Amino acid sequence: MSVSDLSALNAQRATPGARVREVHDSFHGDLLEVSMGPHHPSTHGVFRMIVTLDGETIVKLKPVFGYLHRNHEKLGETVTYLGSMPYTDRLDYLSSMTNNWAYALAVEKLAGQAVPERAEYVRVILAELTRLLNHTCLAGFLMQDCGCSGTPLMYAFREREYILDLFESLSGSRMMCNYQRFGGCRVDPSADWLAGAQKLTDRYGTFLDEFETLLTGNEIIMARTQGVGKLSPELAISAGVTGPMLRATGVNYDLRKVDAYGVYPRFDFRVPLGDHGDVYDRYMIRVLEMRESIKILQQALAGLPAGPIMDPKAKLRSFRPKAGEAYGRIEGPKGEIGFYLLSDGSPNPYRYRIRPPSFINLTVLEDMCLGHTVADAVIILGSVDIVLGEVDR
Amino acid sequence: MLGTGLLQGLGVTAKNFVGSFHDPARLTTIEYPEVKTKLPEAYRNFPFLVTENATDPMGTLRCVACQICEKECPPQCIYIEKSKDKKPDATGKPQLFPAVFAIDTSVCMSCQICVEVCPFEAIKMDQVYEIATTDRFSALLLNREQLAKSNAYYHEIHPTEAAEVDARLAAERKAAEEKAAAAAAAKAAAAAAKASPVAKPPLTA
Amino acid sequence: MFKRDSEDCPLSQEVTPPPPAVTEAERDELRRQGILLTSLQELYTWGNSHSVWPLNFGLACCAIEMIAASMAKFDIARFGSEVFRPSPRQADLLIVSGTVTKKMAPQVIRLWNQMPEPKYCIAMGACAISGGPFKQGYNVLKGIDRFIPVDIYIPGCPPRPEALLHGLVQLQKKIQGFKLTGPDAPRHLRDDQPCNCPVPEFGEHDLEPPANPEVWTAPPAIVRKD
Amino acid sequence: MTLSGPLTFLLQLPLASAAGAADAFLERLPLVARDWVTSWLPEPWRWLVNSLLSIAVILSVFGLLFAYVTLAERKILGRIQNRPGPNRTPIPFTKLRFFGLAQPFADGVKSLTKEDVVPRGADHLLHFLAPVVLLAFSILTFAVIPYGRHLVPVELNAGVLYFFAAGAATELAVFMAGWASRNKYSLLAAMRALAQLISYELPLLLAWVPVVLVAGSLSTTEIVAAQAGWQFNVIPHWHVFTPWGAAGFAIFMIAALAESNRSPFDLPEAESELIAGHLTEYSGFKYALFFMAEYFGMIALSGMAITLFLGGWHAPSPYVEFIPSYVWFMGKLSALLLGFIWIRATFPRLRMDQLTRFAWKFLVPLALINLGNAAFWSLSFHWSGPFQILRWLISVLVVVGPFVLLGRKLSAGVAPRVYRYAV
Amino acid sequence: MESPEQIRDRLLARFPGAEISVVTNPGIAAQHSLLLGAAHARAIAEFLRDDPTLKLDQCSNVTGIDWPEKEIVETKNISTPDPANPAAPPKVVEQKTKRLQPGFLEVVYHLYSITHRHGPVIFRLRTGNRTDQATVPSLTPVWRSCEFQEREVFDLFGVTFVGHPDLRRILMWDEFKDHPMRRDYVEPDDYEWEPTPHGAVLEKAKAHYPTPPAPAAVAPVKGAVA
Repeated sequence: MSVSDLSALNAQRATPGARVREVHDSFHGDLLEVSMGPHHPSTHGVFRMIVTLDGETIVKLKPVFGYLHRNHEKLGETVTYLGSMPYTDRLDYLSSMTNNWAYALAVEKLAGQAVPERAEYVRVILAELTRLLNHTCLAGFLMQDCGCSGTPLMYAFREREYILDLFESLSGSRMMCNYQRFGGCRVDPSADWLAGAQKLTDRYGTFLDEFETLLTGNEIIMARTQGVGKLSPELAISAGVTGPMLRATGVNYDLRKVDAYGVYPRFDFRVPLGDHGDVYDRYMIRVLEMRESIKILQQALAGLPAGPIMDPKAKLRSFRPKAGEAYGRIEGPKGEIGFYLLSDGSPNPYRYRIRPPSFINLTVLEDMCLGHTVADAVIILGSVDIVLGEVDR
Repeated sequence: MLGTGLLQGLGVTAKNFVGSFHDPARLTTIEYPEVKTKLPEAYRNFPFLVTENATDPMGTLRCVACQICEKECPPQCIYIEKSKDKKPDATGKPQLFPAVFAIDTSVCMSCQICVEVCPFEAIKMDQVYEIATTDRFSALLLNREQLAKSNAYYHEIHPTEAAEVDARLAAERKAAEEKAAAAAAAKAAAAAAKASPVAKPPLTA
Repeated sequence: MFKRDSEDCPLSQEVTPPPPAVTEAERDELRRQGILLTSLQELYTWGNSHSVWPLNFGLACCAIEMIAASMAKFDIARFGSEVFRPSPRQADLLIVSGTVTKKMAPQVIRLWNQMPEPKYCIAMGACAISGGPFKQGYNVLKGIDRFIPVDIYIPGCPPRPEALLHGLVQLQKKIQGFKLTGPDAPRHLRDDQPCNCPVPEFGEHDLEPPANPEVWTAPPAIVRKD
Repeated sequence: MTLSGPLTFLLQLPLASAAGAADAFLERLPLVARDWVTSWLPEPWRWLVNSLLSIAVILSVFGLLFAYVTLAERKILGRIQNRPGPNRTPIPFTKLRFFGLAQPFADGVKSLTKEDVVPRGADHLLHFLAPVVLLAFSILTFAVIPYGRHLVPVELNAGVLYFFAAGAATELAVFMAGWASRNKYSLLAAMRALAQLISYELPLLLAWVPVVLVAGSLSTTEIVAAQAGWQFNVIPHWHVFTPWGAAGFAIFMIAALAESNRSPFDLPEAESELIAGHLTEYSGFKYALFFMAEYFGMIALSGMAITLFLGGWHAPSPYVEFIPSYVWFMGKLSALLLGFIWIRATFPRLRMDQLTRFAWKFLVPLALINLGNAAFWSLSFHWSGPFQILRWLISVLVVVGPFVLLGRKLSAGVAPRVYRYAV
Repeated sequence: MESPEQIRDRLLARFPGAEISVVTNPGIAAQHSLLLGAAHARAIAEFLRDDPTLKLDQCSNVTGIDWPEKEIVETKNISTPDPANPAAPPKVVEQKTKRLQPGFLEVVYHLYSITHRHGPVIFRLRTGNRTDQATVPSLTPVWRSCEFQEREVFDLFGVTFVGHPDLRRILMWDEFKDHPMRRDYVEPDDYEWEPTPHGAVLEKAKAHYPTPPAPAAVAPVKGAVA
């Protein structure tokens, strides 16, 4: 590929995004095509980008997917509704609780299943813990991409272990919780567990303070991330970007407020918004969201009502919803995670579709990376917060 | 001023470095092979079959080979063959038992759905995780003999849950006994009634 | 049919003769040399077993637990293995941590071929062993051992980080049992064992070929009735 | 050859320690040991054996230091990250763990026995030469550093110049490695390395010119000698305790971080961007050589920083002078290496353009101003009384003023942000 | 928000002659959808996006659904009055008609409005059949978020999106020929050692091992792959 192809390349680009400076002189040589991934230390798994470079500046970036395409949707058609629940754990394997919830919500919509109040509260507690976990780990991974020698990631994983201990003692598994059921949750959290959650919630702010001292004010991180990978709100909306990435561009759209699912309307929390839509904003929005999550957790733990955890009418075996379709979505840590289910009245769904937030957020990856360097592409990808299990499904 | 953020960062790492020598919250490592994490009661890894009695594991399996778990298992890693004959279970009722019960742990996803759907409390989750092996085929396919573990072991790993299960089973057993006793009494009464010429003949032959 | 990836270590296509059996005389000779050889052997296995550098390579869910194993709570560094090398050229251990899809399999095999001997492979988690819960998927490889030799299998979905550490200890034990000569020698010290695995090609419906018969042998079939 | 030589030496030992600090027994111990060994040999061979012995000692001491710096790095990094680091590797043939002190040797044995892979398309000769050249030049720099009062391997008039000339040659080796590997990542890394090393060569050189200006010599021993003595028996006369010296030391250390490819300037081997950079295609012992050379470079630059700014082997206080000078040198060296490790554990990496901008727009102007500052300092050496205070004030101002102004310019547009909330 | 019927009526007024109908959802969720004809789909999509009261600026989800052709057996009771005896009750004949419902592929779009915070509005596009007319107009120029999702539907279902800027396979490799999410997709037979077979896998197992080998006499099968 030669330099003169650049203008053609820019012309081809269908959507408005960053355009690359066109140079037509003999000083700039040929373009270099580098395949980053599927084995690359900072593609967060097996993602692959084919990057065309002018020097170190990216003039073209094509993501290649499918290296972790595990056929979730096909398998979802061959197992029962209940059988798909453990598979949802393995979608976004950092936040299995919210995947569970999104799937349970879609099935409950499909079958008209009611959920007891206590279960709704427990779901909120677990979803917010998951949000803490996911955002903390993301900040660690992002800093790893920035070139920290593991220290922020270690601190993030130290805290992750505390949250995982909670998940494990409640659901029995560290990552693959398989905890929520249609019409409630599987086990009732004990008083000890709730005390543990309370202790963690009280302590988490202190950890965040220390974490932010290490990272947020760091001049190198600010220099690396501010003004890098800018995303305009118009493009973000058109490209279906959701979650913290959308809010970093300044669009006020949080499904917890918009859809008001579960018992979220009962809690008092704010939605942080960014103004620049760059990597730093995406990182900071997540940090600020964690602080709001702590507030939600405090309120949910204080207001947890007594009562059953499962709807007594809920069926576990031989669950056959009426024919019809339903789309249910929640605000996962990475964005809008939705499930589209089409039932033909049999025990297995006729069509089981996952709306993966990080896959759709990647639509704008090229637009964000153009004109930046390889080093920036790595942190832009990091700031999108992808988990390949969900991107490729 | 330029550099203050960097110095603060150095302060945080220094605090952790010094803290690792005196503060257990800053040295969180578990020296694994010597020290082991205390597993929570709920922890699950692979399923096992509960037997009433450790001395005769095959004779006292709770499993009646109803094959519900086999059907519900999402990755289809359970294989059961029913026995031809019946054996008396704990209540003395003749039941089928699994002639073959195999779980392929190289496929199992530890989802616990088999435990949830089992109506007989016969399959439970084990907590053994040190099972790395050099042999994929025979070592990872668990058969009936390898899967059977005693109820005492179940009590050891999941004490609260096992106590609940035992209480429930005892209640069911009691109810069944009472029902049986009632049925026997009714039968006796019916027999007595049959004996008396005045009474109507019983409806059931 | 096979695409040769690298000629660093050419794959002997012709049938290689089995290693010559050690004669009694040679055995005696070995015994006489014993002390030097065994101490050399012990030094070699000591160095190799306590400096296992894994490849910084994660595939799926298990990769997170692999990362967790290298983090503060479990700290794989205690075993000298926290040096996760990003380049396969400097790595000793390939931890196949997660589902290997058919699209990914050629790259994994390529990575394996790019690693210098002596190298080891751990199949971590159900998916890497057999395809696990995704076994019936159309894009999922039924176990990485169809293409590359695996030293240790760690079942679990995902295995706890301790289970990975346990697997690593097992691997260290295996390395410590290596002999430098004779039929018990590890793969890279023998001529009859391929050190490069052919990379399959993408076919119209499946990988071609779907398994490497030099590496993978199915056990006797278990035939079920019903 | 008779036995008399060694014996007389041994008899002289207690007498030697009776003299001043310069002749203390421990201070002279390395010399004594060397002379004891060479006294067994005929006269004409002595100079050769003498130099061979110095080489052997330097290589073994610094080889061992390299091994334990890697272990210390892993352990300190671990401690900073709330974990103990390598601690289980036993001593060979035993089961004694001994805090994992054998770990670097296990890595060494492993690296030695590892297969050496040369990619098919690589330039075989250059691929082989690169680590050798790098290591050779790194070792050459050890020749002129004064390790102790009597321990200078080679006395050169222009020792400092020699040091930096030899050090600059390592850039070539890094480029050779990147070019010869025939790998796109390696090539990108080689380009980065060249740009980075050349950019930082300038502030590195400009940072030590004031020292030469003030000390009036290019010889390392004389620079160390110029830093002898204490103000009021408390503050040593080290260059770092002057305003220009402190600034020069800071610039020197930052440039040294970049020259030795350490975080936050480890762009050529940026793991998260370029796999392993120019090392991507190196395996086995060649990789170990690279690794070794980089640590040697780091140690040598720290040694030079000690010589130039931290008073060389001088003790910090007259009351602890009884501790031999080479111990002080090693102590200072360890402290600087600890700093390298600490910085690595904390900071993320800069981007290429920021890295060069930092060198050209921040460090180079600061170093140039600092040169003027040093000139002023040496011209005003006779100021006394209140003028002494004025001298300090001016000098500090000349350091701090440009730092603040240039720093503000450098970090323009980069600041913490305030976020709004939607309720 | 307007109901699908209201939207349909407005659309019909705006685009006379367009094929628009409401597909009712019999389920409890009652998320009804609009079925659009291919001819006006692009214009309608733009209208939905730009209409000030709807302002459906986010296309959240694009789903493919495969409806293979199926045989529908309709039972009709035809009462024929007896011509001979008109007074008698008419003779009821049960007539079964077999009808082959043609198969088609369907693409479902879920739209939301971020500006007005409402949704979802669901609409469907259908292809003519499942083979040569498997095309629908691409809506990527309207909503950027359709770009990868439409590629995914193309890859897995084989729906060709006319007007898509970069229609390539996205999840499977380029050489792959099948469309695995279609309901009649047959996986390549890469049966291996299956100790716990069920259903289709059991059939495969039987096909691979028609006669159960005697456990003792069985030799390791080299790479039991088709």
